[in-house]
Amino acid sequence: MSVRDVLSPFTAWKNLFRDPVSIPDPLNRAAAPRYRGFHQNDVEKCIGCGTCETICQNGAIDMVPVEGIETKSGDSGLRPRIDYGRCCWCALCVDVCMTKSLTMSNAYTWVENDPDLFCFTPGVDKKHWDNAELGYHCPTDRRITGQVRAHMRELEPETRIDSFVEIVQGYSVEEAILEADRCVACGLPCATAITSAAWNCSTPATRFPASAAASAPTSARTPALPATKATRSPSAG
Amino acid sequence: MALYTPDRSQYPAKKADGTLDIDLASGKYLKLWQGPNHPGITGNMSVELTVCGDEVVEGKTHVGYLHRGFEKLMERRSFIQCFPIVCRICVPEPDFNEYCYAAAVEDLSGIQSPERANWMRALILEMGRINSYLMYLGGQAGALGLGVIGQWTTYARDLMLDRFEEMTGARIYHMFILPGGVRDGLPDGFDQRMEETLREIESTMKDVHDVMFHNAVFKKRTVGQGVIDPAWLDQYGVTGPNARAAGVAKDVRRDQPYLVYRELEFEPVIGHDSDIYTRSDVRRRDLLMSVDLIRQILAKMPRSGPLIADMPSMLHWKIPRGETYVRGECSRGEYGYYLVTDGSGFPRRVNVRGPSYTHAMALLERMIVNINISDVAALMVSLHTYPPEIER
Amino acid sequence: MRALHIRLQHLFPLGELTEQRPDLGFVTVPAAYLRPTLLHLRDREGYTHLVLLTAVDWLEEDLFQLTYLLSNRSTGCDIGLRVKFPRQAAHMESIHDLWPTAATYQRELREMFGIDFPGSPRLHEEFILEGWNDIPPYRRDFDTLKYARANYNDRPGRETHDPEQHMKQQLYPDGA
Amino acid sequence: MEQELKPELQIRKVKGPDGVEFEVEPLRDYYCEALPTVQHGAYIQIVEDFFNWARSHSLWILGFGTGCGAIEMRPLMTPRFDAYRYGIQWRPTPRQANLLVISGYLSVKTLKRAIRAYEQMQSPKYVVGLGSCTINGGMYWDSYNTIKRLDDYMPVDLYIVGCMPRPEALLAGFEDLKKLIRAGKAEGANQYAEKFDWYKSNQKRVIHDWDMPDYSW
Repeated sequence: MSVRDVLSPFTAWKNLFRDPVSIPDPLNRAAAPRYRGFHQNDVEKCIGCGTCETICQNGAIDMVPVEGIETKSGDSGLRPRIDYGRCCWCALCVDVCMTKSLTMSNAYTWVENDPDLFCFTPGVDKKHWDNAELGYHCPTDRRITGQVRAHMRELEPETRIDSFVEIVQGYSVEEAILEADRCVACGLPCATAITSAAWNCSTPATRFPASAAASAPTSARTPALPATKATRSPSAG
Repeated sequence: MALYTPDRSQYPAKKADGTLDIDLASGKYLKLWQGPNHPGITGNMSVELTVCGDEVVEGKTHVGYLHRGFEKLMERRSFIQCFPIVCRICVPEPDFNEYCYAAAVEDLSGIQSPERANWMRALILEMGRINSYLMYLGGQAGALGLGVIGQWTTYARDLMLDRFEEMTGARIYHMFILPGGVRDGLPDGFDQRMEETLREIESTMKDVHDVMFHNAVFKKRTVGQGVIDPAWLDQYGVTGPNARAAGVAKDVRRDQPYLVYRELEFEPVIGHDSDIYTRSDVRRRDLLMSVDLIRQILAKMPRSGPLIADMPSMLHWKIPRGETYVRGECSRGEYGYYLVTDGSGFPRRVNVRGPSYTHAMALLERMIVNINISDVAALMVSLHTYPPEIER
Repeated sequence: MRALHIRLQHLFPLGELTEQRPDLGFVTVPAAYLRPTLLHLRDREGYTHLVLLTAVDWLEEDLFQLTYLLSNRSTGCDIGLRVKFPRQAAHMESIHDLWPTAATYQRELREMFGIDFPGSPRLHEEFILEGWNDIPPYRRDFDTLKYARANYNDRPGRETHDPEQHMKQQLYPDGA
Repeated sequence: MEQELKPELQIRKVKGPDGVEFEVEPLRDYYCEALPTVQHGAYIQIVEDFFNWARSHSLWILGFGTGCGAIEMRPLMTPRFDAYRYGIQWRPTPRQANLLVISGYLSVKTLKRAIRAYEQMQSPKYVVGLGSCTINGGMYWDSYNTIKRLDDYMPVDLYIVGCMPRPEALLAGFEDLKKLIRAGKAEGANQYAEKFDWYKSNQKRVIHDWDMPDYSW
């Protein structure tokens, strides 16, 4: 121990002459532009496919019918309702959103004394952060549900012109699995196309049993951990 | 080097089964609970002390106040659904969970994360390390009554959290390292703001060096106190700065380089006296090394290229049967994930190997014997343990 | 890793080596040979660091698997020893005298899987759980959701609709 | 399932310093058994309003980090966000605190300690639930070891949503709590006294190892 050890702690006093580091008005401080805050939903763009509900590991999302939105071909008429008593702001629902209608604003303050008020349907229940410019949006070049559409080979026009060979060459088994892998098993097309219901999202597994184990989707809505539906546990034995 | 020589004069005799013969009714011993709600405890945990006078004769760590059963919860979530919950395992430094989980999944599924993503990951991990060390320095000084250090380091940490926020979109739980890559690139002007933050942290560390490490009180209470015998390293699985302060250069970044650490220049920081002071000093120097590493990473990092590998659809992603162990060097030591898959879309078993697990249980119980009650807090903080990661 | 496996195979009846990475392998060891193998690895081969000790529940095969992961710092290699034994009255030899820290792992395994390690210190004290009254929670046959539903209340007011069913009902109410 | 009490909590005979033997029943002897009662406000409204105004400006938080959210308390205590300028400070012991912040999930083991801490606090006392986990289980909604709804076990005056809420959101929450207190609406402690049996039965339903007195103020 030296004289320095006794004296140097007093250098802390130099901070007396420093500008304060406190944020003058923390209550109105904006979050970063990418901040994952409260949800927004463009109800016009949303088709109610329920993929956000499927991927939510917290069972925070319910699909509920909304007044003024009709069920029509390509739109189930349901819209996601989010329970903020469950949400963890991981933004997987935003990443997985098929139409990119679900986004997150960078608003972050919501205080209530009634815990039942934290269930809301973004885009339908009006909130002060609706139409916020900043916030988290899924980058356009990243998808977590399958890659781009597998290209189906066709014959070149030069070959087509003098032959009767089938122009569209079809998929190989691997390509077909990749293509089937893009299905999110939302059930929307299957519900309207009643006649082809047998040819629905569960077909790849039955058509290609040999390679089905690799990555083909099993029947509809598999990985969901539904909050209120009958639940299945992978540990069921 | 000062070696641990226990003074057993006050120590109670051992019974036949190896436990201590402590007769509480005799009035010679007193049971004292430190925690879970106690200012001198590192988090929500407690230590049951048996004291004789003001000397501790036996200490038992009690954990479980933060147990959420992650390893069970992950067994019923698909691989992508596990990704948001793993970071909750360790609150002050969550990124290692994300990295180790992602790396374990990639290892078993044969996916290679792109080069740019690896640099981003290394950047995040080093930023998280700085956060964790800043938190530690405040706690270590606070445990000895130097409150001002905590005020400074928390401010510096908060600046780093701002950088995290603009990069990842969250302050504490970043949920940024997806299996296969990372979520996004750097925002515009990040380098410059990062450089300002690093400068601020360096100037804070200079003050901390003057006020904490050259403080007569701090030196008096920490030099020669709480020594880890190098022979205990293997017995108790001691890793990280606790081992490096004992003169053993255990550093996963050097021993088994992961991500981009092969391309970075650094030397593991070691100390030799293995007491509380040396451990604090090793962490302080390690923090400054991380500052340097961040500068290197930002200089060498590719600015374009893919951020995430080509992945199968996460909604029905299955991984073939296998098992693996992936480790990284977090601010407290070796952090690792042991992942077993069975060919389904869900992990069969995940085991998180956090360094706090061994440090706070077996090692602390061994070291706490024969020290003064007032030094318990300093000793516990000096092992740098985070309770949520012990019990998961 | 291969060379080590060959050296070990001369001494102990080991299973096949699963080489996950060049520096990480897993090998199955009969329960009776676990201790000599661990001792050999620790004292002769330099695998002095017990990284972790954990269990995997193979419910379908009615087996527990214990994984002892050892690390050799000088070569940077890890080897995992797998020991499988039946789930009924599961017990295993304690290794707390080889690595004192193993006692903590064994306490956790006792509580979370119900595997007994006779002789391990403080094995029967409560570790993480307090007042637990069900089967050990990390076993595969323990359903955490069912337990949570039975013991804790969810907030009411949640209901969801399956988009496919909802569409069918709305568009074809008569089941066309 | 009945759990046996720990040896130090069982009824036992002790020999005093004067040589007289007497019986000690730890769970009865050490604590006051008087149950909480509803505290009525001052008779004159303006006096009560003045009290409430004063109360709202001295929120003393118990520094008990029960879960993740506690990590955002540290920035609040330090100069950057500086909650002290809003009349908020942290105290190490429940006796000096009047605001219990449940920072996120509560495991059953912590719930037991949190109840002890809450009961030892002086009235009027307030509880703030922080983060999703206190509202409906949050991301631990299927965990076997965490409670899902905090309001089953203790009266909650305010919820701040987020996982975890930012320090700014916490400050906004505390400002809202002040408004509630000034309006005389933060009546959690009285609610606890009124529905004491209901709260106790809920608590005992999840805490199987109940080795504490029913009320320990």
